[in-house]
Amino acid sequence: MKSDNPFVPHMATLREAVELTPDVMLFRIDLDDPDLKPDFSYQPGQFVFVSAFGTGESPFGLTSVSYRRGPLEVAVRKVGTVTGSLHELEAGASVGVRGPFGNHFPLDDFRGKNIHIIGGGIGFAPLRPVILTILDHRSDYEDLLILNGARTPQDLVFASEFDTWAASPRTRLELTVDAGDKSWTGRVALIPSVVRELNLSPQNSVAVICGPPIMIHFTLIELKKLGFADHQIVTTLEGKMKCGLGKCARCNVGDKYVCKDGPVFTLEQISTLLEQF
Amino acid sequence: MSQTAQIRQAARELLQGKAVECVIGYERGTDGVNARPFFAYEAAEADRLIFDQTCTHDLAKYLLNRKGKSTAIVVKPCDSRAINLLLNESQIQRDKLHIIGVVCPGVVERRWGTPGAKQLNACQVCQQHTPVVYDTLVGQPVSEPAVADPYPDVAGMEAKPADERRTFWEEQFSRCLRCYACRQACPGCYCPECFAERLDPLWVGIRIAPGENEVWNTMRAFHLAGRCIGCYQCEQVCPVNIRLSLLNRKLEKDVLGMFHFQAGMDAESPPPFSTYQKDEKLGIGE
Amino acid sequence: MARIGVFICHCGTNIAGTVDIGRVVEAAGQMPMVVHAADNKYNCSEPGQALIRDAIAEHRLSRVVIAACSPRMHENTFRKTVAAAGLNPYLLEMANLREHCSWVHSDGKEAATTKAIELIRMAVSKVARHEKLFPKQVSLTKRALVIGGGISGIQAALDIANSGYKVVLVEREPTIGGRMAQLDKTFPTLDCSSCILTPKMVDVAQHANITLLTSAEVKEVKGFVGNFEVSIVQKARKVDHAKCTGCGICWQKCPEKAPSEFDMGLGKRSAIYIPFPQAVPPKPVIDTANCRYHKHLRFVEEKREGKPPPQCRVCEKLCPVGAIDWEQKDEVLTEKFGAIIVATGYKAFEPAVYAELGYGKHPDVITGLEMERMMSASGPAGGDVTRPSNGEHPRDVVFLTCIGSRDEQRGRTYCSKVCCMYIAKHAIILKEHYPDVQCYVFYMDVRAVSKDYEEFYKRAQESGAIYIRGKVSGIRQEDGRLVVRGEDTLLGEMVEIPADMVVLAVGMEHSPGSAELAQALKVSYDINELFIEAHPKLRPVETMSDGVFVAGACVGPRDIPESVASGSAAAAKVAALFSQEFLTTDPMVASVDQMKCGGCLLCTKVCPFKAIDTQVLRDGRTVAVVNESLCKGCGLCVATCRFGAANLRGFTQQQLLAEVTSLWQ
Amino acid sequence: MAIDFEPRIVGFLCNWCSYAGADMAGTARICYPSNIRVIRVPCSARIDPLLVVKAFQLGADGVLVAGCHPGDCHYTEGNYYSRRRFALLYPFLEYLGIEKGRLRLEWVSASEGRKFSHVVSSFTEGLVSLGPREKVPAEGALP
Amino acid sequence: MRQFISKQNLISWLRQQMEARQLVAPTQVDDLILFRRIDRVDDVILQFQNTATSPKEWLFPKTETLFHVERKDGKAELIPAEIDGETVIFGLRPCDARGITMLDLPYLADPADTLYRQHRQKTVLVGLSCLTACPECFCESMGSGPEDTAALDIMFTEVRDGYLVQAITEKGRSLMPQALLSPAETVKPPAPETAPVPSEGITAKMRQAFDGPYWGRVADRCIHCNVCAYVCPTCYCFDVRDYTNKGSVERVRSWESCQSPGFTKIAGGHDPRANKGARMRQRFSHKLLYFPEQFGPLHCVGCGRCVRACPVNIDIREIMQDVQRMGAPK
Repeated sequence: MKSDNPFVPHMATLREAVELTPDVMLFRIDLDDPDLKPDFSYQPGQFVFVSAFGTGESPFGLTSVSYRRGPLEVAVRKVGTVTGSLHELEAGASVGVRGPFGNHFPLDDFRGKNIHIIGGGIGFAPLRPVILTILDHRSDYEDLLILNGARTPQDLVFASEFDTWAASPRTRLELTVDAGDKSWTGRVALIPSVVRELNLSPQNSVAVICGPPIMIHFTLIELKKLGFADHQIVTTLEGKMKCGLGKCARCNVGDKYVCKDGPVFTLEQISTLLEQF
Repeated sequence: MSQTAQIRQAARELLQGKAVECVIGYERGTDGVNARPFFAYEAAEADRLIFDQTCTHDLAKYLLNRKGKSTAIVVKPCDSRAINLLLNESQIQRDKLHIIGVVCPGVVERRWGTPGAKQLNACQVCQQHTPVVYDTLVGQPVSEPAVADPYPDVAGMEAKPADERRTFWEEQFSRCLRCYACRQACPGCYCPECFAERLDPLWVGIRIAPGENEVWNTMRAFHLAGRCIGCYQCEQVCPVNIRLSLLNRKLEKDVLGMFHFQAGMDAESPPPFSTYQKDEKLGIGE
Repeated sequence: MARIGVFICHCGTNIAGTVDIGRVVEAAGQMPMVVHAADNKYNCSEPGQALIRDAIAEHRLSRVVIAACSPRMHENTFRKTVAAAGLNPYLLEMANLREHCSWVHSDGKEAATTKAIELIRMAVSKVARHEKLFPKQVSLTKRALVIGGGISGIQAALDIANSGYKVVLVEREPTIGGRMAQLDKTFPTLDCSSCILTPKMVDVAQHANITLLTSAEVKEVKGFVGNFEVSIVQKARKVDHAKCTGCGICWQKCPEKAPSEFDMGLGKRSAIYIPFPQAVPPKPVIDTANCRYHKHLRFVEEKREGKPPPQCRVCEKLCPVGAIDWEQKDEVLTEKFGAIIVATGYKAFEPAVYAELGYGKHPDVITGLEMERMMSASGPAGGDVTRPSNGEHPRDVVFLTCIGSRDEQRGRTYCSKVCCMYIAKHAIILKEHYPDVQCYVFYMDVRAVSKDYEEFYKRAQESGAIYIRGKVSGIRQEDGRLVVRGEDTLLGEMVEIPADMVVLAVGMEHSPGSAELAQALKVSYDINELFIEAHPKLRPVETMSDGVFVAGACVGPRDIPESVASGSAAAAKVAALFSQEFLTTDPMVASVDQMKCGGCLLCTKVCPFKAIDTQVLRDGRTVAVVNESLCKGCGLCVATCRFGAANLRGFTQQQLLAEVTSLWQ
Repeated sequence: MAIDFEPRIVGFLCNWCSYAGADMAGTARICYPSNIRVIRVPCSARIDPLLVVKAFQLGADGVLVAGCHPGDCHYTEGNYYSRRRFALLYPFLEYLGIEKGRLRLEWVSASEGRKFSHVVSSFTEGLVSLGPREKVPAEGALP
Repeated sequence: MRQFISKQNLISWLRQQMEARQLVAPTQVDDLILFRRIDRVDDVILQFQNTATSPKEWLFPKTETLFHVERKDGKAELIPAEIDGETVIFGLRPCDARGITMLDLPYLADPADTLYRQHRQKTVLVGLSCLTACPECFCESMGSGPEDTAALDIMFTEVRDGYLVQAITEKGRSLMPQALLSPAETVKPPAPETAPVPSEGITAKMRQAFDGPYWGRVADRCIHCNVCAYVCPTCYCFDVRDYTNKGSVERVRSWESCQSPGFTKIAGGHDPRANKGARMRQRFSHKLLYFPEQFGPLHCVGCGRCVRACPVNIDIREIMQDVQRMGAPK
């Protein structure tokens, strides 16, 4: 049934649930309404609310890109009741989708620049559409650096795509973990120190960061030291959300709503916010 | 010297001597009639402190926000029991605390803008007019009156037939907005996550409706069994006047009757659910 | 992703005869998350189990409900079944369709079927919230600590050592041997106590697996079963036992004498001494309270007026190996143990509270233990029983029983068990030694309940001892003798018996410091400061604190055979514990969510197993933390925890709530 | 009162005594009414009063809590604590209008199959005569 | 044109309304006066200052189903909730009616909150102007006043033996049968004056006062009881979760308050606004800064309920005075 009630989600079906890490699942979701699909376009950085009926709904950044016309993809880490219920679902299950909401990464502004993608843990997931967009339109952008970090090697998301990314032209993939294991031969370091070590150049560059608050905090410090200006740093803010419409007055940081004005902000914008999170 | 003057003097000395960072007491509120809580951080602020029969708040609740910080606090006898409760439950440190105990003749129901005329129900049957724990005592200890029936309200409710009681509580609980003001005001409510807000297990559903409200109110009271110190804060803050004291006092009465225990009279006695007597007769399972 | 399989057992006709299995299978198949529901003639049979294993594979089941008999019957069977199919064994739940349904509702097929479906629904709801659980393996130190070197501790230490494990035996006195070493003869066989005890003491000293620490006490106990860390205070002896050869010159030449504790003050010993000739280790200690040199040192130190006493130091001068070490201090040793046996024994009741009996006032009123020392051939009197007042042999000896026992007012409520028998022994031996002695025994009841005890008591009577049933109301001195006044309740009249000696059959009491030790060990003790065993009948040498065992009279009055038996029993328990490579802990135990813990610490107070400790987090909060090795999974902490921080694996709040909720779905 | 009223009883039974006692009733084929739904817990001390309150909210007509006899607790003292907890909850629920007779605490040992059956029978009878609980509507109309 | 209705006719009119639709009006509940559904006209209270809680719950219920989830053949289907039946709310004080315009701003802004819109469309708002001012009221400083007719369909003003009637909207006029009315002969009584509060320029001042120790000091005594938000006619925060009962699932929205301890805590435990002062500031910033910047008016109508209800006397009037006095930050 169609409804103009903005709280009533679109019905959708879970096509596939793929285990990305021991506690992160990638859900591929098809909207049920065939008429809706052509209009359902979205940009990297936007998010949707996904409903697990019986528990509730939570917002998740989309990890797919709209122009590929595939199913909607979200990466869900099991942290609470909604994510717990979603993890219990089997392919074929009914879910609800509301959205897309929020602003997006300013990919137009990224054209012709070197892009540094820095993501930690599940925070790397919403950066994937940025990577895909750049790789699919490779000539529009200069060098691409992808830095993906996690607590352990098992916690690195999208590991199956690393080879493809690393083999792409003018693309460098760096992986790091907080704690390695027997099979891990790569870096064991925290993301901020990797940023320092890689000595990223601010020249004609933007840095796109997403991850846990503490990681963002220290990575920003390193980037500033390397000479990145506030407008060259793009990140996302997280806030508890209930509506996605700027109505429930919950996700605001000062006078800005994360759900409407965000979640993507440049550091320049963040520094003008009234509240500091 | 009036109680207000004594409190001011004690507070001034404590703040001047840097014995404490802060004195929690009462000052006059914006209606010019009622008291409101006041945190004095400097000796100069001591003169804002007051004490009179409008000082209804149980300030002990604020100590939960000042863990580890040296604090002086003005307490009435019932509030002093809250301090013992919190000490017993390892929530606060006695050595960080300077307790200014006030001998209390009873306080009045809070009414905005006009001096309250009616003493709180609890005060009418109060048997503790001198604080049970203090460092500075303000006022002269009084001999405690013998109260023949400290629980007339509870007895009245008990005497009603079951269906009448049920109807009464159904109506009361149906009013509940689940704003949780009762919890927020209670010195004994300090769970890091209240069971009512827990999502897993989900004890109380999101609907603000009688069935869910009943679970909330029943278990809120039961979690205070043997712990409620009778400060009446819950009932006073309830925006829809639910008779929460009738719940708490029923449990208080039964705890006293069954286990001979009153919460907060000292900081050491084991609370009723943390001890037992092997051969006690409790009228159940016998 | 929960893919639940439900297997409904016919149990022949046991279930199928009453419950409509077809309907149950159909209903189960409709339940949420159930992807497979099937019935089985006998789930527990090997073919039945094979069907379950196959279905788990075929339907990729992630959780299993077995609807069959009581889980008390077959839960373990089916855990193994699902484990064999590659599932975590704890992802199983049973619905009890037999004991709780078909067998008790055979009169109503319809109702039984409805109930069976609901029981399965509850199990399905619960199993959906099961989590994988893993028993933990904890390494263990295969080394035992025995506290107390009496006969019980000696026996335990020897048995453990003989099983091939290392033992440390801690005794607070300078020698092991305990109370038994003080006894003359033992009832009912009358063999000489030290003759049977001292060889065992020597065995202890010589056993390669036993480390003996005398003059030592347990101070602090940390850790838990398999991994205790115990601090032991080795008290300063002022004699270097590594050098000392036990030649005896020092204690023979020491000029200062003091009452001998071992002889109950009846004899004297020197200030540097061994408690008795057969002491183990046979090396002396200096009693600094009485040592002349120490008196001198104290005099100087306290800057007292007058002339200081002489610095004797005779022992030091005479010691051929230079073993005297005035600088020796108390030392704390911290050692790791896997198990602890408490065998701290008893002390004799102090009879002074019975003022009417005049103990301490009339020299000829003595205790049973004093009589033992008097009778002992190696005792201060060489076995010659004489009246302390005048050194003459007594003619009339009166024994009073139940001194300190069976007396709620002034003594202990319990019967001390051994007094009746040692009095009989005294009476028999006295009569043998001194045929003209007349023994009288005032008694309440004669309790002679072990093998050969009744006969032994008869023998005492036959030897001429006169048993008078009744209590004594007073003893007075008259013409250099004692007159014992009491009531003969059988005759119903007052009697007065003139006596040369009165022996008080004092009972047994906890040894001093029992409560402190119990607290350190986290073992419960009763109002009499006696240790409480885990179960009085079925687990008599275990305690509620895992890895801590009890032997001998620290649990309650015991005679020598019982003490020896319990020592061996405790040793067997330790050996069984040590025979494992690892300790495997049951995963169905409690846990505390530190984020939710408000730190009221009530759980730490109520836990019957003292399995909850506290921990200070980095943010400064103090929270409860469960020691999984000690937790027994009762769940008391869960109901106690208002915060909802404590939970019990296998019976979580979520699981139980799901069961309740499923009834109204 | 409707004759065919079938009360719904939630029974929390401790594993070591009362659950075993219920098993014993089964083994001995002692019939009792089928109204009880048993939830196994390790010890009566495990039972959070919240579970009982929740059962009543959902619509239980009666709740039975059964454990080892005092002194017989498998965990030595759990049931002493549950006795206190339920001794207090019992009059409190009555005060809230949940009649006496809807919550029962019983001590049933592993050998007392007959007692268990008797407890369930008499409890069920008592609930039948009390009739269905007038449930607090979960939905709740607006005031 | 003002008309007159006798008290008797007003009662009959209320009875007609009660029979035709749901009538909500102030009524006595124990010692409180609350807006409740009226089953007996006699229960309607005509003489009162104002109700303990605001009438917003009749348009923005404290708990409301957004949609039901029906399961068919393993597939879920959503049945959106609809508001059926009309309601008349009688006895709204002008400030509370003004409060409804505050709810309108976020909820009717595109995309409109459908349920709220339905409530709004199916509800007739009947006001009762104030003849005396509550001591804690400051409506006139907040753009309302004793005779403010914002959001109202009909306004009654009590005079001798009856009421002056002012049908403001078409909806109101259609509901007011002329037969019950007569021309007004009595003059309108003078409106009471309310105590002034310095609201002028408060938004700019709030921005200046944002940082600094002030909010922490005020928050010291705040117990985060949420009562202010629950009695407020303009607060509109809510929580949304699914509610399962006896197997049926629905998505439910219930009131919540920005002062509640877990309001901004996200799954995983992080709470960006865990600080008491920041939480306190959020309430007043929303009322006096964010809302006016987003929608225009201050988010307060000066009804004074929070002033009266706050157990620790956190008084928005005092806060506005303090903020006005505060200089620009360093």
